Amino acid sequence: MMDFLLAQAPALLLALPMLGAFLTPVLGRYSETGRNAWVVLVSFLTLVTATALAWVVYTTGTFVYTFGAVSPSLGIPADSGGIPIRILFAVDAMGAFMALSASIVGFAVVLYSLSSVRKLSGKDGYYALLLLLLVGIFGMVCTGDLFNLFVFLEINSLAGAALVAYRIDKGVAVEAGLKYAFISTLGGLMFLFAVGLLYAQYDSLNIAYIASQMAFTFPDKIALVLMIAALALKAGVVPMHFWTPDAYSMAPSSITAILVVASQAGLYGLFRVLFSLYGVTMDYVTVGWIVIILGILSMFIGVTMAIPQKDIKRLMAYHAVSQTGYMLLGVGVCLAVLGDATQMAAFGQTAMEGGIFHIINHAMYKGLLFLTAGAIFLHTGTRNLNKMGGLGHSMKWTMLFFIIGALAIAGIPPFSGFASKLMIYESVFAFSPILSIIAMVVSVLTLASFVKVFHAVFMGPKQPEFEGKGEVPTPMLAGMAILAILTIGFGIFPQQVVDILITPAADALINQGDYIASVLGGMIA
Amino acid sequence: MNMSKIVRAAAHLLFPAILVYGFYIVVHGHLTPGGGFQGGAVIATGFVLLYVAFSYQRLQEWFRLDAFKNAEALGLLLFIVTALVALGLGATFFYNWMANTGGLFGTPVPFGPNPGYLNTAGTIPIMNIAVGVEVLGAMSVILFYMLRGIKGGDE
Amino acid sequence: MRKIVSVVVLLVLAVGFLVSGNMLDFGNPAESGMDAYMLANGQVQTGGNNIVTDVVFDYRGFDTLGEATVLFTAVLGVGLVFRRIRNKQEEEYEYE
Amino acid sequence: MYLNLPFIGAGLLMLIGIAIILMRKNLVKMIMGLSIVEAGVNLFLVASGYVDGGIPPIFTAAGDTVMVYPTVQAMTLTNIVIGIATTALLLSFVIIVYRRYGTADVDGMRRLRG
Repeated sequence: MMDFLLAQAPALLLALPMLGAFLTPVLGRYSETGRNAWVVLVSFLTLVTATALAWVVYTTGTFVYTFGAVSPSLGIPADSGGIPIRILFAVDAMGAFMALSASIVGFAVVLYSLSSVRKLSGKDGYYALLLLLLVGIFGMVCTGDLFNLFVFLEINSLAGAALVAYRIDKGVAVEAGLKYAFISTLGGLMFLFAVGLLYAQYDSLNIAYIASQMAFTFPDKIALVLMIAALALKAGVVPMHFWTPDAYSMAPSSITAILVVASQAGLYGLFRVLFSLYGVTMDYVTVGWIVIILGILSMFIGVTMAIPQKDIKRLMAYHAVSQTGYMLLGVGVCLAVLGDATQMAAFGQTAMEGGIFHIINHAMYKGLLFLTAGAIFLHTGTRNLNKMGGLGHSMKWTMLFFIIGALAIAGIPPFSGFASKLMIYESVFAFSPILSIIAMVVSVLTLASFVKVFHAVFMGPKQPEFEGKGEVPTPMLAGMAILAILTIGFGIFPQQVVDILITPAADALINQGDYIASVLGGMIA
Repeated sequence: MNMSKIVRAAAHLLFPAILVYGFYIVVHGHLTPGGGFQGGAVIATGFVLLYVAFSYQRLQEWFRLDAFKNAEALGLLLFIVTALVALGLGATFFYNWMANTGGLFGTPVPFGPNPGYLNTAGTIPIMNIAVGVEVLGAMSVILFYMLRGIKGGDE
Repeated sequence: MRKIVSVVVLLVLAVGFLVSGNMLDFGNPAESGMDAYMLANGQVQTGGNNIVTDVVFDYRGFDTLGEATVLFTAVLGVGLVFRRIRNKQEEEYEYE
Repeated sequence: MYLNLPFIGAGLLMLIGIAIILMRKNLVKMIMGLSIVEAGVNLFLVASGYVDGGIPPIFTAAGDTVMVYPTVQAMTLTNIVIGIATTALLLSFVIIVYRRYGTADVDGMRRLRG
């Protein structure tokens, strides 16, 4: 049984949540608790499969899984002359790393929403769409096929939009869902046009094969620009970040936590296109600088828009945009020096590792912050900072989790945010000092705005109208506890986490040759 | 406003024809142009025809919404189970474990033009039927929900 | 102001789409062997005469499962948006 | 002998669709624009797989001649179904927004600050 799970891990990683999502509405019609138990079971099994997949990938290198072949590794049929025919998953260290973080946050969100959604209607649809959102993220993260990436991008957008529009009674959430679905679909269509351009030139949809044949003609440049635009839009990078504040603030808080991971899957898609599909064949210096500029813009505009916000979740949404800027900065610096071995060894590698480490850190502490915001919303019924106060007396645990999240996002030493930000500061400083200084200023502004939020929400006298309700129920605390423990754990042992998880992931992205060799079985045409 | 007698009689006559034509497209998906999605969409137009010819209330009397939801869930489950069976047999997800095995839908097909025999193409006809039922259910559920949304139904 | 931005965006996209579209050669697409392999072996391996259905359900069957999931997501979304809220208790929270 | 007209046509369709999205204020018209962009992408996909003088790749009672590429048609089929799904979801949102705000105009419902 165990080796069956390990041999078929990528297929099970997708099939389990899909099967769970298809059965949830059917079970929901008969018994409420049966459906809840089913969803928790499915999300736990997905977590187990994701860890098994990560274990296999980290021990034996890239896992190539072909759908429909007689045996998983038969990516290239013998008589096809070195051309991948079927869809194949090329799960390397980076993909497994993202799948692992997505499944952890997914499991925490399922536990959290057991009680945060209990009194609301339409729970069948809610849980099925949550599982489908997970399917979208896993698909985008593991696939080695461009059209497959588009299909899972669509599942991601539709499931996310439907969940953002969950609270239909006020109409504002539906408008946010409409804006999110509209922009994501337009981005998806542009991505598909780029895939069409690449298909017309190379007659293949496999990332590794196209990368081995890439001649970077003019249509390829257009395809690159369109892909960067579509995937940056999905990740909420500044010029196209209009949907992020609305979608994150109007969605139920448990959904916002998983939406952060969904937009990071978009960011992962961007890195996969930049490093594995194009890599050194494009002039990586200019593209690297474009990514750096996008990162700086995201950082700066995200924080400056966050300071004046009154709504706690909209403030955190803008911080999510600014934190995405950090990841882009780290990876952009590495991209800018991709071909230059000496600079890469000096700071490119650490910049990349800092950027990737920041992805999982951000998923953890931003998810934690949104879950605490949800707990506060459940307790007070409002998200307006001016109407809250003195919650510290009655919500001890939520206050503790909020402190952990706020200090982590501001990059205070004992927490995970500091570890990845330090790596980014060091390497970016060696690249060009001004960028690093901007990054530090933004980090200080982040701390300032979160101190303001902490003061507005938890300090001050006990408010009379929040008298009755005590602490939030235990499943919500369990969800938050999972993320808090990981945030602290990654903060205390950063070096071990970097060596085990992050360095192989960074290597997997950086050397494109290994990726192509592992998929095409060394037969580079 | 409701349609005249002629339109309703025509609808009564046309609906079975649409059903037969739709299932023809679904079942012959691997032989002639068409397949699960196209056939399912054709059958869904049959329900739209009934809605146009008769009123929304009459449509609700004839078909329960749950029936379409069950059809959709059944189609999807048949589709993913057919693919998962390949995992059980030791091959990979979506392996065509029924092709060229001589059993149901298993007759091997030589290369080149042939008049097209129904009993071929392994799991493809099963998946065609599964997707046909799923698309039929999905389109009708969307139709029912949007009609309920527009008409304010019994909110 | 909004008009100028949209005209500029349209012009940039026009150059991108039309010039890159025109550089491709309609009628003889690239020849990497993937499609030729499917045309040659589609019937023998999968047994179906209609190669497009072979591709849709066997060679790239996983895409079709993803796509059926997209349709299922849309149905769930529509069902969620048009559900009837039974208990009024959900209503009394406040959006600033 | 077609001088790349299908690709030019697909590009123009996409431009018209995006122009409608940028210029129009009414939500339903914007969703129509999105469908036009989707039609343009579909035309581009199908056209990119065409082989001169090729027939549809179906061997039932077919001659032994050149055949068109099948993969692209599978992609177009998938994109059409995804188009149905997104359009259905977007229109459902517009119905709810129209019922709550009484208008389907983008400016009329600027309650969500940018």
